[in-house]
Amino acid sequence: MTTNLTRPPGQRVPATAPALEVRGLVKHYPGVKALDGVDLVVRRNEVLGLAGENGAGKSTLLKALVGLVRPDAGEIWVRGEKVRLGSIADAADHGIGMVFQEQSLVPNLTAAENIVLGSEGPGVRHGIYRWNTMRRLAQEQLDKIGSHIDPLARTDSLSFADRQMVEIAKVLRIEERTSHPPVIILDEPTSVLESKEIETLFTQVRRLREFASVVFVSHRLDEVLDVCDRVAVLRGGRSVGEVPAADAAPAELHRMMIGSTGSDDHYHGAAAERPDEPRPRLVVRGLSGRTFRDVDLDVHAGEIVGIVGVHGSGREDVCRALFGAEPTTAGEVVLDGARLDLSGTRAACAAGIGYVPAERKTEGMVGPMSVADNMTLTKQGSRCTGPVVRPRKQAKLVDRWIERLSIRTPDRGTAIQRLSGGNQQKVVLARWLVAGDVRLLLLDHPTRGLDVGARSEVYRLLRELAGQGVAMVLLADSLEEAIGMSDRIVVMSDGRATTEVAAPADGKPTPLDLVKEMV
Amino acid sequence: TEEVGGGGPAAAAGACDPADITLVGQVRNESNPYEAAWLDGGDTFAEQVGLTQQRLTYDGDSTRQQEQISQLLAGDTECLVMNVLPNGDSDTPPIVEGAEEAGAYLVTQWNKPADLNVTDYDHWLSHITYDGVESGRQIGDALAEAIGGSGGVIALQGVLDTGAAKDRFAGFEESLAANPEVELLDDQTANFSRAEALEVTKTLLTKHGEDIEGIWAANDDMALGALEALEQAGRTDVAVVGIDAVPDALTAIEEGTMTATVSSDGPWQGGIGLAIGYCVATGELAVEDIADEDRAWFAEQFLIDQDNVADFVSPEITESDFACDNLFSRSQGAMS
Amino acid sequence: MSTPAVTEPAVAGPPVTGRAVAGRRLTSFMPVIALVVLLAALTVADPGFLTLNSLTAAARTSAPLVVLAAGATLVVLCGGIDLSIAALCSLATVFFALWLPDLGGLTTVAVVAATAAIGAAQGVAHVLLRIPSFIVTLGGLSIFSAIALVISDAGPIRVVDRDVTHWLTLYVGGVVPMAFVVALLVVVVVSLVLRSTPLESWIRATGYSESAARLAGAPVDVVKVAAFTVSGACAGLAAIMLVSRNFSGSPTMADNLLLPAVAAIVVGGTAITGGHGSLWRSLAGALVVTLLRVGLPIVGVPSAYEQILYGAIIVAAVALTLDRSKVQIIK
Amino acid sequence: MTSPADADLEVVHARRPRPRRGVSLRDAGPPVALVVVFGIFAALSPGFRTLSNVQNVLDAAAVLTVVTCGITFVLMMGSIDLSAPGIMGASAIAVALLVANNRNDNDYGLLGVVLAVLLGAGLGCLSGLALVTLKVPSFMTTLGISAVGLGVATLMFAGVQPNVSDRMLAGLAVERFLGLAHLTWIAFACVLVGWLVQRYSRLGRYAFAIGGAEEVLALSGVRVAPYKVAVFTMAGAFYGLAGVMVTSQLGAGLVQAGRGYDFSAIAAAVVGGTLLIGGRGGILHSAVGVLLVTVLTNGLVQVGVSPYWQGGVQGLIVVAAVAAAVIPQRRRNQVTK
Ligand SMILES: Nc1ncnc2c1ncn2[C@@H]1O[C@H](COP(=O)(O)OP(=O)(O)OP(=O)(O)O)[C@@H](O)[C@H]1O
Ligand SMILES: Nc1ncnc2c1ncn2[C@@H]1O[C@H](COP(=O)(O)OP(=O)(O)OP(=O)(O)O)[C@@H](O)[C@H]1O
Ligand SMILES: [Mg+2]
Ligand SMILES: [Mg+2]
Repeated sequence: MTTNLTRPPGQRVPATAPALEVRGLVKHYPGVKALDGVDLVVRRNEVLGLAGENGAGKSTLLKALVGLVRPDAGEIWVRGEKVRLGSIADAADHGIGMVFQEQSLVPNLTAAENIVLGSEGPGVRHGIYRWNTMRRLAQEQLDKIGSHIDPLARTDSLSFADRQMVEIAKVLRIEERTSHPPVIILDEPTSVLESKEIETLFTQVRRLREFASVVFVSHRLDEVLDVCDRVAVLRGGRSVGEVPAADAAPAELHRMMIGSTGSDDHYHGAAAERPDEPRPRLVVRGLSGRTFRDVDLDVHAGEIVGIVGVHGSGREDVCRALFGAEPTTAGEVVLDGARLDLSGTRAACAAGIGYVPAERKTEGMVGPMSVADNMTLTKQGSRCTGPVVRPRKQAKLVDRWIERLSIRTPDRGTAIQRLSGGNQQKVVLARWLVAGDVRLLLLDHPTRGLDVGARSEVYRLLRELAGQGVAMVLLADSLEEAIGMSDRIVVMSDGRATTEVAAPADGKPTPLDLVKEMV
Repeated sequence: TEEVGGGGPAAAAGACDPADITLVGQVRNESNPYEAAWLDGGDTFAEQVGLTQQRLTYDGDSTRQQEQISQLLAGDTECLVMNVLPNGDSDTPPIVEGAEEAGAYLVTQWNKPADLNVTDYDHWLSHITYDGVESGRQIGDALAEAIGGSGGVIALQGVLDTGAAKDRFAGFEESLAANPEVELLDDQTANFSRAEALEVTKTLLTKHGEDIEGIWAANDDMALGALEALEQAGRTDVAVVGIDAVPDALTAIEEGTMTATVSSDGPWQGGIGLAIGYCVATGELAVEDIADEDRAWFAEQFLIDQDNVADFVSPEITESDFACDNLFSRSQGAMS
Repeated sequence: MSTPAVTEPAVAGPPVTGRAVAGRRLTSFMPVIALVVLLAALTVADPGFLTLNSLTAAARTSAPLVVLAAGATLVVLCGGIDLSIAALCSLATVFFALWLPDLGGLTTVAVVAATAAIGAAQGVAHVLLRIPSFIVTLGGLSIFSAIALVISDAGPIRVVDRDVTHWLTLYVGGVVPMAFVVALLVVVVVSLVLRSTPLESWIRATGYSESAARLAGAPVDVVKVAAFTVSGACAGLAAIMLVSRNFSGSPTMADNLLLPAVAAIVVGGTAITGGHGSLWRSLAGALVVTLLRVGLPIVGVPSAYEQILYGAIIVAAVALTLDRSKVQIIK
Repeated sequence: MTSPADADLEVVHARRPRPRRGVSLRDAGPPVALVVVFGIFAALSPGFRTLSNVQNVLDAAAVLTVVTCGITFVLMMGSIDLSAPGIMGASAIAVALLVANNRNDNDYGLLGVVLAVLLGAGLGCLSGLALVTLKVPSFMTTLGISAVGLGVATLMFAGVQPNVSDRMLAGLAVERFLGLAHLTWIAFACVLVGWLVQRYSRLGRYAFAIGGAEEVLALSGVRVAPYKVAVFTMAGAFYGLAGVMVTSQLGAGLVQAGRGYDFSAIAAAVVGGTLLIGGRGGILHSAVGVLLVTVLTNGLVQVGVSPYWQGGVQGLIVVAAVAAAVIPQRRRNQVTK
């Protein structure tokens, strides 16, 4: 598949005006000033990184750029022209398209339909679908990003990462829709992708730069510096500066983001001292289910065991099975010497198991409910305020964790869906900690979407928990994270646990070692 | 807690100024010809005495009927006259007690539990009905005759939970006993509904096929539905009987597609109930003066077949029917 | 390697002020406003309508509907629907009439217990078999109707002994019907229990996002069964109110209350998709629906126009009461 | 600090579960249930397995099929539609008054039918408009429209039954082609049209998508409201047609022409596998559901189940059928509403 990388010269607008300019954008939400006079310039043919801690206002700013959020004040200029963006369609007509932080595909449509949705072009004539054309259009987009999925597969039958690729393929259609050089906005597109797919994406981003502008958001600062030409930093809804990517270091960016120094370091020293226990806390023998077979796993109290594997390795399902949320066909699980009932989530909760799901939006949180309610939704959570809720005690408890995890929320009564993604994740994590009696934590991508600071915070928290003897199974966001956080790493492939690699603080394996085992 | 006071004076000899009287007619709905004609009859009477009738409908919903009545009785009840078609037998007692307590004049028609005696009440003036057993038997006999005294028939029952449906079917069973050659092949309920009767009849026609020579329906609506099913099945040899003498049934009898029906005179029913109440409320008639056998009575009904159908095609209301001294002229005797 | 010195959270967020509290308050009072507006409109149409007697009668009339709607609200809050309430209520009137001669004063308790058990059975079927509540309760509807028809021999059963239900026909302070007081009690007690236990957040979580609730370890199944149980019990209680009013039990007595009860829930502003809503909203909704059912014909609206008005007004009422900030997608 | 890109030197290809495409096993439940129920009745009752009874079942399913065609699109969007009784009543009376009849001198023939269907479409459009402009849930707007339709029908009815004397309209129910009434062929045509709309038109696919994730459509720049209104309008047109069909069958316009069709149609659609939360199912699913329900009604009469019990047995079998269809696809943490 070849695509013309350059536009016909006639369509080029005089190169004086920037592709996109934002002046003094302000957006208030009840209790928060999400944007507080942001200025931003997106030049032509550049990849602009946007960095900022959770809740800094990145998503809000980007949503304003595609007409989803109506700013209270401020101006948006597109190619030297002041515009008013009332809707996504408006923005698309101006050549601005966006991949959202939370996935936004229609699950029961085919990938092809999702890709062309809203701009079907020749795929629909007079309201009638032309499936072949539509398939071809979608295939073109998928080819661009080198994805091999079947365009006519139903979206909900695709893996999370494949769906992300579909989203990217979809936003690339903006090329077809507008005659101007487009502006493509990617809000944390990589948080669920694997390195291979990230590399493909970056190739595309670089290709896009030839004729378009790209705004790229990620909490992986190394990544941002890698792909971007320039990085703008937001803090508390304000622009606090920008740096050329070429000569910046992650630490410097981090300092700009939070106003002090820190580092994006996964290697968190030696595991905390933990009581020597001869018997593992969790013993899994021969666990089999739909997507995994004969899995054996031991986790000691205070130990963090990482499971790594590619898509389809079945590691997510093992986690879910341990939590009773996925049926098993054979096998035995013993927690602290007692056989575990895997028939449902209640039994798992009662046994002291906690689970942080990967799909936060649909499985992790109850959007319209308050932060406090979300935090105390578990049996544990309710137990510590008693069979009769004691609102004061609940409030104190919740406030303590809001402070401890520095969750940015106007108050504990705010609906969790109003929080930024990272802060939502912290609430979900806090849910299992409020009661203080969790024995085993199953963490499926617990730092997805967290900023550097928050991530370090979570790492420290996990370490601390390990020190208190909590056993943990970690499906990490990246190999580095898995290596840095785990005491031991289990490699899964094709539904089987194939190898185990020790990862003591003083002898961490390299990512390469693991990749070799994974193939 | 205490009981709410209310209710009028115990004596029911009215002394209302005719102009103060409120006339209320309540039926299930205005979307069926029989009941619409009933309310029109009520209007005719009201006009006759220079008043208007308040038309209430409850859409065949017992609860709603009770709710309307209790709301009505919460208003001014001193000179309230109600001519009510209770939805089912069990709906009558609360209406009666409500009216008695509030001192409103009440006439009910069709449905009443057998053991509820009108004579026990002062404000429940009269209960009028047609003898369902009798009509069920009459059309049963007519059906037997139409099929030549022997053959298979099917029955379409009404809403199972109503006295009318049960009585009519009981009458049909009597008729079957008297005509041993007539065999009841099947009985199903079609809930007095034309559309349901159509479906049920279609199914029964395929089930029993040529064995069916006659269809007994507990009302004309169902009979008309059955006729439609027969037409769709291309059958012209089946005799159909119903009850109520709705205009379409009379037309069908005239045309010869239907065999017989039994009259019940909607417009008269709509007027007579109000008339009785009016006469008592104005004092022209005292409750004590109504004979016991006129407190709960069967109104006159006729078997209508091709021979006499012409007489019934346009029912006429005669003013004299509603005169205070002529109210009970159509009585066929007290309810047994 | 060293643990980085994690810095303090950058900005603690400015102190929160000026929330749109007033607006939020107003939307939560909308059901009451709708009720008052409707009452005013009826009074304008017929000045005789707004009398103490009339209001008392309306309150008495509304009691069974309030109870039915209150129970079903719990199921709706869980994201399901209970279509069996009316049929179950009819069945309960038959139970009551049949059992009264033998059980006497205990009948009330027995009937409520029986309907609660039946409700629970439906809940268990829904939860265990994973059949949508719509289907379970639609099946329940027809099964209960059939049972009621069979055990009552398809006819009403008179209740001669009125002592047992007499208390429901009394008036508190001479004006407030006892049945209505009981209905209020149901609403208040259930609301209080919900509010003071984790049940409320479990129910809401189940309604908003069942999978998230389950993965958070909330007892989703137990909560659902409980909701169906309460709904069943409420149907039983409503049945007793109907019997006290009609002096009989009948296999079809309450059947026509299904749509009004669900309408009451929706008119109150409870989201039919689950999660958002409350019992007192349903109380207000039931009163609105009752006023429409009895008020329109009584103030003299002809029956054809009555239906048209009824249709228009319930739509308008929901337009007023639904808090759209809580329910983003209106299906 | 290593970048993820450096870490991943090797290309990692995993075997992925094959994405689903086309017909899946989970759709098999209702058809299997239909076959089983049919088989049982055929075994129990000789009358049931006759050709004429099969014709009868198909004829009896005609009206419900058309209503269900309409409701399916609404359910696919995740909305609900209770307006069938009102719309059918209004169109039934309207058509009876527009074609040759005993009440007036109209004789518009086919045009009358078209006008009645348009009346249905108009009422359906109203409920859609109320949904998108007033933001009132469809449950309520359609319940309201149903009441409005009944009111309009009662007004037109005016106390006197309109009887149809139009040959064409009356003939639809009586005349047969290949053993089936013309109405049944109309129902087939509706299913076909519905299926084409569902599969090949933007309206149909968007209705499906709205049920799947309405907010995403909005995020993709699609204006959802017009499609919603269009779906309700189309549903209204189907109900209007169904009202005409009932009138043709009964030979008279009845206000109650549509009584009970709302719940029967929803039940049929759901039994066929359409989810009330939207985004699943379709016309063919619903057609299977309609057949299942109709076979049940017919079969229970054929095998002679007491009329008291029929409703109950039917309810039980519907629940059992759905349960049987659901069991193979039961998943942990599955959401059942
Ligand atoms: N719809 C909303 N209602 C109320 N507050 C909101 C809403 N959307 C965002 N906010 C608030 O605005 C602030 C900025 O949120 P935003 O989503 O833009 O952050 P972000 O920079 O994208 O963070 P993250 O990296 O975690 O995604 C947060 O404090 C958030 O709570
Ligand atoms: N004409 C067509 N050509 C190619 N693909 C099509 C065509 N029509 C539909 N599809 C796609 O093929 C698949 C089957 O379509 P359908 O709408 O029947 O889904 P389904 O599998 O039945 O879904 P569900 O199980 O939810 O009912 C879908 O993914 C659909 O998008
Ligand atoms: Mg964000
Ligand atoms: Mg399908």
